[in-house]
Amino acid sequence: MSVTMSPKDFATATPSWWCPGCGDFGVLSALKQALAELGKQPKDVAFISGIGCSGKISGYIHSYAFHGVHGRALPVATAVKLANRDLTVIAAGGDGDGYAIGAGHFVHAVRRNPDVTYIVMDNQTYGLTKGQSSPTSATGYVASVSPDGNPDTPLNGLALALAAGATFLARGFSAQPKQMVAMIKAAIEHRGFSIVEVMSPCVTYNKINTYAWFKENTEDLTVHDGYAPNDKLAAFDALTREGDIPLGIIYKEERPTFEDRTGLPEAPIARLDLHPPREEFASIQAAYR
Amino acid sequence: MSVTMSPKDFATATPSWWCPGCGDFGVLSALKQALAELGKQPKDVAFISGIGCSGKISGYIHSYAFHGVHGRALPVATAVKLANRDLTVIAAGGDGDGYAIGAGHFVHAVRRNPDVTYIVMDNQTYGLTKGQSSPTSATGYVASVSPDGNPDTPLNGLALALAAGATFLARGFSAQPKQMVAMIKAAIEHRGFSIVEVMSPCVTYNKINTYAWFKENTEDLTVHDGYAPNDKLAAFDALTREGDIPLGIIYKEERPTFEDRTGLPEAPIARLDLHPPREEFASIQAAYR
Amino acid sequence: MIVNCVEVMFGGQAGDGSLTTGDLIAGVFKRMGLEVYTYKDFPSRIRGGHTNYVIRAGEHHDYGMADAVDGLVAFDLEAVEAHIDEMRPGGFVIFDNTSETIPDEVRRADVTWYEVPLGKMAKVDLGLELVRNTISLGVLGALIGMDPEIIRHDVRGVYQRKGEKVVDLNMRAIEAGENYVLEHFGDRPSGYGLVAGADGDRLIMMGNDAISYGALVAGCRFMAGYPITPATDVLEWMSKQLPKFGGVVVQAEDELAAITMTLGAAFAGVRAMTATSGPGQALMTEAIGLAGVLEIPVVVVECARTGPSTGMPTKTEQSNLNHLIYSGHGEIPRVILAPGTVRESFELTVAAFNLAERYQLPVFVLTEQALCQSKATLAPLDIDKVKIDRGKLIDDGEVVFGEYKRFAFTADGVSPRVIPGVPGGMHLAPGSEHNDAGVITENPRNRARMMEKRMGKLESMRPELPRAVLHGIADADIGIIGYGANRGPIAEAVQRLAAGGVLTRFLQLRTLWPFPDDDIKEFVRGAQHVFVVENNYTGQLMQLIRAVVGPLDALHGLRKYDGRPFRPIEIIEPIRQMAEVAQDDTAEVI
Amino acid sequence: MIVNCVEVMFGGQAGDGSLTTGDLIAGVFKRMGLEVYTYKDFPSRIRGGHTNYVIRAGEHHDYGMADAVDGLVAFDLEAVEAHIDEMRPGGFVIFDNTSETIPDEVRRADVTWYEVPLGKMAKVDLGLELVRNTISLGVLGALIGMDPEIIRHDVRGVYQRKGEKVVDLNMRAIEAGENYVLEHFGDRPSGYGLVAGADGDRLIMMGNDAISYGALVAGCRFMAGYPITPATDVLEWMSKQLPKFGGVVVQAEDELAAITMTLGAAFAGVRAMTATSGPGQALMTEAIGLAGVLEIPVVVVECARTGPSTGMPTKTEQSNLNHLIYSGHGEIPRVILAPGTVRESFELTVAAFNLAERYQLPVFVLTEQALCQSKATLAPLDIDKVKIDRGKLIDDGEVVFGEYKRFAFTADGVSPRVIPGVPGGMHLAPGSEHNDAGVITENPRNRARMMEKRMGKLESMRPELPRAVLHGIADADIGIIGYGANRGPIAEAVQRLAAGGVLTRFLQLRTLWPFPDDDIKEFVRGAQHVFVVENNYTGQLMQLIRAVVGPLDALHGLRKYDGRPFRPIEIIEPIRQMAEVAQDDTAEVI
Ligand SMILES: Cc1ncc(C[n+]2csc(CCOP(=O)(O)OP(=O)(O)O)c2C)c(N)n1
Ligand SMILES: Cc1ncc(C[n+]2csc(CCOP(=O)(O)OP(=O)(O)O)c2C)c(N)n1
Ligand code: SF4
Ligand code: SF4
Ligand SMILES: [Mg+2]
Ligand SMILES: [Mg+2]
Repeated sequence: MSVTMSPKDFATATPSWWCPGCGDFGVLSALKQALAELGKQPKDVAFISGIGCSGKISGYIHSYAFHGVHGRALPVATAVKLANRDLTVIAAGGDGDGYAIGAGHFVHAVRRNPDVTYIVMDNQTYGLTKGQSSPTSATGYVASVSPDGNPDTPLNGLALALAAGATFLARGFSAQPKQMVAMIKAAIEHRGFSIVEVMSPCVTYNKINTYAWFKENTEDLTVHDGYAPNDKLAAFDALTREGDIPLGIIYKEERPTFEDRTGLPEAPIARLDLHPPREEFASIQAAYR
Repeated sequence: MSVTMSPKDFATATPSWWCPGCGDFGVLSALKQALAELGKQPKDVAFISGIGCSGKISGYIHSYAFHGVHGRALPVATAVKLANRDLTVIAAGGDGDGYAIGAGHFVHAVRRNPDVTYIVMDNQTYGLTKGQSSPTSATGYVASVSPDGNPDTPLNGLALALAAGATFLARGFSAQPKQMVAMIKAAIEHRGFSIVEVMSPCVTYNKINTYAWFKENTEDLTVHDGYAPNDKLAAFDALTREGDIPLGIIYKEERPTFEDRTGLPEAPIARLDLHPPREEFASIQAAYR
Repeated sequence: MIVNCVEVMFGGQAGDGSLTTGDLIAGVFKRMGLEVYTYKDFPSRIRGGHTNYVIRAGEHHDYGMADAVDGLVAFDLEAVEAHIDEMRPGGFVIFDNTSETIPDEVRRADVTWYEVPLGKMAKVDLGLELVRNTISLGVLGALIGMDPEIIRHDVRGVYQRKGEKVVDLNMRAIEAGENYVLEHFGDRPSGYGLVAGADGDRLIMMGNDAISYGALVAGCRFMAGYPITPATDVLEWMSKQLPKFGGVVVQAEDELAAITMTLGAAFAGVRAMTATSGPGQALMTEAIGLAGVLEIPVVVVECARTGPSTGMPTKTEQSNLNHLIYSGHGEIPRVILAPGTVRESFELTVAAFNLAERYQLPVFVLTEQALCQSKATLAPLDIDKVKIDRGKLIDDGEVVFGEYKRFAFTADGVSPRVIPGVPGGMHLAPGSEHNDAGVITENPRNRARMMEKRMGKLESMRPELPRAVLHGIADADIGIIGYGANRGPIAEAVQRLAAGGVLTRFLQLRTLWPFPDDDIKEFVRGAQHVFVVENNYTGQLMQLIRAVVGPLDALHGLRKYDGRPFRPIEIIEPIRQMAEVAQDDTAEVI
Repeated sequence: MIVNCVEVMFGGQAGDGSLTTGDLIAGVFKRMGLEVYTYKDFPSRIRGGHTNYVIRAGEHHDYGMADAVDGLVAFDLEAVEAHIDEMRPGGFVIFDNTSETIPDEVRRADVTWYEVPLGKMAKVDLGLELVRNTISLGVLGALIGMDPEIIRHDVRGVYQRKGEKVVDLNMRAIEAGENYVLEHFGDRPSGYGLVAGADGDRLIMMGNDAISYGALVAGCRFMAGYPITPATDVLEWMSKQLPKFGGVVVQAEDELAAITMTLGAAFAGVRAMTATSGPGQALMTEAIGLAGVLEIPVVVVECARTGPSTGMPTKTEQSNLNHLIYSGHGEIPRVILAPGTVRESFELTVAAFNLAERYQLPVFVLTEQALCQSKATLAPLDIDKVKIDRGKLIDDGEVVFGEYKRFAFTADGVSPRVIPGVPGGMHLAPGSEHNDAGVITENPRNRARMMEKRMGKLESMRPELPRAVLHGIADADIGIIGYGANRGPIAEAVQRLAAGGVLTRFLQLRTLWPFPDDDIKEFVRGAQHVFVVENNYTGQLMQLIRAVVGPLDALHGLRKYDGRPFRPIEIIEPIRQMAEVAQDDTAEVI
C-alpha cells in the first residue's frame, strides 16, 4: 500500500527558533516536500543533526530525530543506518558543524559511502554563536573574532568530498525551492552517501553572502550544455575554477555502500532475535578449552 | 657565518624502537640529510610528531622535539610556527595519525598554509597497534579487525589536500633516498604548508604493500615529460587516475602564509618584551569608564 | 519609602534591542554614582524567544541579584507572565500595551502597573518601531529618578556613529517617555529616589572583559579558541587587542585544535591560553593530560554553563568543577582558580599565568555565565601591581647540551625550561613516560619518581596560591562555603542575616585545586553548622569538603540547578530557619 | 622441597616469539590440571625491547603474580639484569649463553643457574634460530616436570597449520631441550614436582576475551572502536564473531566517531558498545554526557593503562576511575562495574548491558591491563544463566503519537523508549534540556525536574547493582578494600596473613558507581584499620571512601604507580607490620 503524503505530515508543532528570513526555512520546506513526494513516512525517517542554527532543523521535521553534539552528526547517522537499513537516514548541519569540527568525520563518511543523505546548510558563518568566520567564510570576512578580516582561504567542501571519493554531490540555493526539492529527492534515492550543500543565507550576521549576492554569484551547472555529472575531473574543474558558484547535481557515481561492504544482513539488526541457538555460543567457548 | 652541517649533527643517542627493515629508517636518514644540506641547526628546528611507530621519529632527530597526542601534530606545529617564525617547523606522523584521527586538522592546516613541512609516513596500516587497516589500506586488506578484508575505499590524502588548497604536494618512497632528500629540501624551502607523503613499508604487518610492491606500482611523475607541478587539474588527474602511484613533486603554488595573513610581526612573538608602555594598557581600561 | 537601590528587569524577545538598552541603563546608573550588577537571561537563539536583562543598582556593591525585581519593563505579555512571581510586593511594571492586555489573573494587586503604548508611540509618533526601547528608558528614568542628562549623554554616545538624525530621534524618544509619565502618572510616583552619588573613577566591566584584560597585562600573546557561549567574549576581546601588542589569536577548527595549539605556542615560549565552556572543555580532556606530563604552562579559561551536553547554553551552573579536577586518564598536577568578582577575574587571571609558568602546568580559571557575562562596577584596576614571573624559564643565552635536562629532578619538582632556539637545549618532550632528559623509558623506578616529581608540585606551590577570603563574623557559629558567582548573594546574605541577628561567616574559596584542605578544616572547626552553597545537583564542592572533614551531620548542601543564579533570600531563608531550630544547640562540631 | 606451584618468567626481546611460547606454557599447565594466571609485560614497540611473560601455575586459583619469580627463562643478559632481583631465593635461571655471559655481580648465589646454548642449538643443530623458544620449553619442562606428552600435543596444535615439517622441527627442538637437561643437569634437579591434576572441563581466557564473549551473549550486535592498547583485543574479537551473528563492527576514524556511532546504533535499537583505553576514553568525554542526557543505553569498556597522556601504553594502572565518575561538564547518571576475575569480566559485562537498557544510561566496564590482557583458568561459563532484560523498550507494535512521551516522568526515572520505525513514536532526542516530550525548553522548573528524573535513576537502580564480595574472616579487625586486578593479590594476602595469624577481611568492590556507600560504611564499622589498595598515585578510591566515612586515621592507602601490578607480599608486609604495632590497640574506629 502506497500512502500519499503531504509536507504537512512532516511538520512538528514546535515553533522554529530561526530569525525571520533565515535561509534555513527554505531548506526545511524543501526537505518536507521531498520526503512527501518520495512517499516516506515519519516513522521510517531518522533525522540526525549537528549543533548550530541549522542543527535545530531536526526539531522541525516530524520523524525520529536526534540532535546530538557539535560536529558528530555523521558518525551517528552512519551507525543508525547500519543498525536499521530500513530507515531513511538524513543528516543535516551547518558549515561549521560539518567542515570545521566535523571535517574528519565528513571525509570518512564520504569514504565509507553509507546510504545516508547529508545536507550542509552553508551560511558562510557561525550563526548560533553570533557570526564568527566559518571554514567557508570568504577571506577578509569581518567578524567579531576576525576584526581585521578572516585570514583563511575558504574551504571547498564539495571538492574535498570529491577527492575523498564522494558518490553524490549537489549544491542548491535556499531561495530556489524547486531545484532543491529535486536535488534532495535524487540524493535520498541515491544508493550511497549523498551530499547536498545548500547556500542558506544568514540574514542576521552575514552581510556579504546575502540572497542578492547568491543570485548574482551562482549559476546552474546545466546551463552549460553537455555537463554530465559523471566525470570526476570535470566535476573537480567545475568546483574549483574561478567564477560563479555552480548549482545542481555536480557528480554521481555508483559504488557499493558501506552496509553492503560490511556484509550486513538484509533485515535490520535492530530487530535481530538476540537468542540464537545456544550451540553457536557454546562452540566459541570450546575454543578456549 | 654559514656552518657546514652533517646528518650526524641531527642524530640522537637514543636507539630506535623500529623493527629492522622498517621503511621509517629511510625517512629518518633522508630527513637528516636534507636538514644538513640546508645548513639548518638543531637548535632552530622544531620537530613535532604524532603517535605511532612513525611518530617515534621525533625521538631520533636531534632538535627541539615534541611527541604529543595521537592526531594533533599539525595544530601544535602551526602554533609553534606562529610563536616563533625563526624556527624551521617540521611535523611528521603516520597515515592513521594524519588521515584518520587527524583528518580534520590536516584539512585545516592545508587551508591555513602555515610555513610548516608535514611528512606523512604512509605504511597503509596502523603499525604500532599491530597492523589494523588505516585510511590508506587497500580495500580487502586483511587485518585483525577486518578479518574479512577492509571494507573501506582507501583515502587519497594528497588529493584531499589539493582540494583543500594545498600549496606544496610531493610523494616519495622510502627506498629512494635521493629523491626523498630533494623533495624534503624543496618542501622545507617552500614558503607555506608543504606535504611530503612517503611510502614507508611496514615490514612486520603489511604483507601487501611491500618494498617490492612499491617498486612495481609507483612511477616517477617526471618520466611523463611535460608534467609541470603547477596545474591543479593535472595534479588532480595525476593523483586520482587509475594506474601507478605517482612519485615526485606533484603540485606547487604560491599563496600568502598563515603567519603573513594573521599580520604577525617579523620577530618571534616568543621573544616579545611583555612590558609595553603602560599607557597602552591604561587606554584599554579607559574604554570601560 | 524612598530607596536608593533598585533592581530593574528588561524583558522582551531576543534580538529586539534589550541588550543595548540594558547596557545603557547600567551605564547611567554607574555614572550616577551607584554600584551596578547585571545579569543576562537570554535564550540560546538569535532572535525571538523570551529574554531578560536584569540591572541592579544601589549604594552597596553586592555583586548579584536582589531577592526580587523592583521594576519590570515588559515589552510583551510573555515577559509579564514569566516574571510576575519574581516581583517584590510594592514594585511596578511598565507594560507595552500597544497590542496586548494584562489578564486579570496575572495582574497582581500589590504591584503598580504603568501601561504605556510604547510600540504605538514609537511607530506612530516617532515613525520607527525600534525606538520603543529608548522611549521605555524615558519612562523608566522619569519613574525612578534616573538623571535625565546622563541618560541623554549616554544615549547620544551609543547612537552617535549612526548620525545626528538617529541621535535626534532617540532624544525625542526619551522625551516622549518622560512626558508620558508626567502626563499620566505624575512626577516620580514609583517611590524610588535614586540619588546621584560621586562617581569617582570607576569602571563597568563584564567578568570576561576582566579575564581578557588580565591575560593581556599578564603577558599572554597567543590565544587559540573555538567559539562557544559564554566564552566567545574572551576570544573576541583578544582578537581585537592581541595583534596590537604583537600577539596573535587563532580561531581553531575545534577545541582539540585550540588546546593543542595553545600547548604548541607555550612549548615555543609564548604565554598562551584558550577559553571555552563545558562541551569544549570536555573535548580538551586528552590534551590537558599532555600539558601535565610535558610540564607545559597553559592557562585555560572555563566559562561554565548549564550541562550536561548542550544543556542550556546561555544559562549558569557550577557543574564543571569535578571535570576540571578529575577528568583525564592518569594523574597530573593542575590548578583551578575561581574568581568571585570582576576584579578577582582580573587578578586571578594574572595569578594563573604566573602559577602556570612557575610550576609548569595547566591552570584553569573557572568562571560561570552569571559572573563572566555579568557587568559590574569597580574601581580602576592597578596594572602597576601586576608582576610577571616566568619562573625557571631559559629563553636567552645558552645551556650545555648533555648537561641540561629538561625534566631534571629538583626539590620543588620544577625543572629549568628552555624554549626552542636556545643553543644546547635540544630535547624530546614526549607524552610517554620519560626520564629526566626526556628519553622515553618504562623503567618502574623512574616512573614512580617522575610521578612524585610532577605531583609534588601541587604541594610545593601551596604558599603561593590565592587564599580563600573570609567574610562576615570570624567566630560565628554558622559557616557558609562557596565560590564564584555565589560570592555576591552569599556575602549579601551574611550582612542581612547579621542585621537580623543571625551571625554567620563565609569562606569564599578562590583556589579550588589543589584543594585548600587546611583552610577548610580551620573554617569548619568550631562551626555549629556549615552550609555549602553551589549551583549543581550532586554537590561537587560538598563532596570535596566531606573527603576532608568527613560526612558531618552539620554539613548542609544548599543547591540550585535550574540554570539560574541564587537570589540572596534563597540563602538567607534556609539559614535563618536552621538558626531558629538550632538555637539551643551549642555543641561544637569538631 | 617439592612444590606443586611455580611462577615462570619468560624474558627476551619483543617480537621474538615469547608471546607464543608463554601461551603454550600456560596451556600445558592448564591441561595438566593446574590453575594458571599470566601477566604480560611488553614494551610499547613491535620488535626489540625487553619483554617478559609471567606464567603462574598451582593448585590454587590466585589470580595474580606470586611474591617472586621461581624460574626465569632468560634469552639475553638484559632479561637477567632486569629481573634477577625479583627471583625467589632457591629459584633458578635458564640462560641462553650462546653469545653472552653472566657477569659475577649479577650471578646471585642463592639461585641455580642453568646455562644452555639455546641459540646455538637452534641455529647449528636444528638449522632455525626461531626454534630456540621451543628448545627452552623442553628445558623448562624437563627441569620442573611438565608433562612431556602435553607439551608435544600443544606444540603440535600451534604449528600444525604451518605443515608437518615445521611440526617435526619443533618436536626435535623439545627433545633437544629435554636431552640437554638430562645430559648436563640430571633428572629434574630444580625441586619442582608439578603433579598433573584432573583437568575437568576448564577454559583459559584473557579478561578481554571474557568481556567480548559476555557482550556477544548479552546481545551486543554493534560495536564501533578505534585501536588502542590494551583494548584492541575486544575490537578484534568482536570483528571476528559479530558478523556471524548478524551484527557489525566498525573501525572508526577516531574515538569521537566510535562513541557517537555507538550512540547512534543504540538510539536505533541495537545493543551497542565500544571499548577503549585512557586516551580514547578522554576523547569520548563529551559524547558520554550526550548519552546521559538522551538516556541512551551504551556499554563502554575501559581497559585502563598507565597514564597520563601516552604514559606507558602497555602497562597497568587504576588511574581512570575518577575520569569515569567525574568527567564531563554537567551531571549525568552513569554506572561503573569493575570485574576482578576473568569470570567476572564475563558476568559483569552481561550485567552492564542489562543495566544500560533497564536504566537507559552509559555503563562502563572498567578493567585494566593486568586483568584484561592476562589469561586465567576458569570453569566453563554458564550461558544458560544469561538473561537479556531490555527494560522499557518498545521495539514492536505501536504507540499513540501525542500521548507517547519519550522522556516521561516516572517513579523510577526510566521512561518507555521506542526505537525508530515504531509507528507513533516520533520525537526529538535533543542534547539540550527538554521536556518530557523531547521539546527543547529552558524553563527552570522543568530543568530541575529533569535533573531529578535523570539523576534519580542512580538511586532506583541500587538493588540491582552487582554487590561487593566479602573475602576472608567476616569479623576481622583489619579490613582491606580494593577492586579489579588487585582482587587476586589481595585475596591471596588475606589467606596468607591468616595462615600467619593475622586475620583480615577484604571487600572487593564490583560496582564502583553509584558508589556503594552503605557497603563501605558497614564494612568499615568495627574495623581497627582499613587498607585501601589501588594502583594509582592520588588514592582515587581512598578519596571516595573518605567522603563516605570521613578522613579517619585508621584508613591507610596502599598504592603502587610504577605501571606494575601488586605482588601479594607488597600487601602482606605493610599489613603484618601494622598488625604487630597495633596489637594492643583494640578500640573500634566507628
Ligand atoms: C564542542 C562545541 N564547541 C562549540 C560549540 C558552540 N557552537 C554552537 S553552534 C556553533 C557553530 C555554528 O555554526 P554552523 O555549524 O555553521 O551552524 P549555523 O549556526 O551557522 O547554522 C558553535 C561553535 C558547541 N556547541 N560545542
Ligand atoms: C587517542 C588515541 N587513540 C588510539 C591510540 C592508539 N594508537 C597508537 S598509534 C595508533 C595508530 C598508528 O598508526 P599510524 O598513525 O599509521 O602510525 P604507524 O604506527 O603505522 O607508523 C593508534 C591507533 C592512541 N595512542 N591515542
Ligand atoms: S542567526 Fe543567521 S543562521 Fe541563525 S537563525 Fe538567524 S539568520 Fe538564520
Ligand atoms: S611495526 Fe611496521 S611500521 Fe612499526 S616499526 Fe615495525 S615495520 Fe615499522
Ligand atoms: Mg553556518
Ligand atoms: Mg601507519
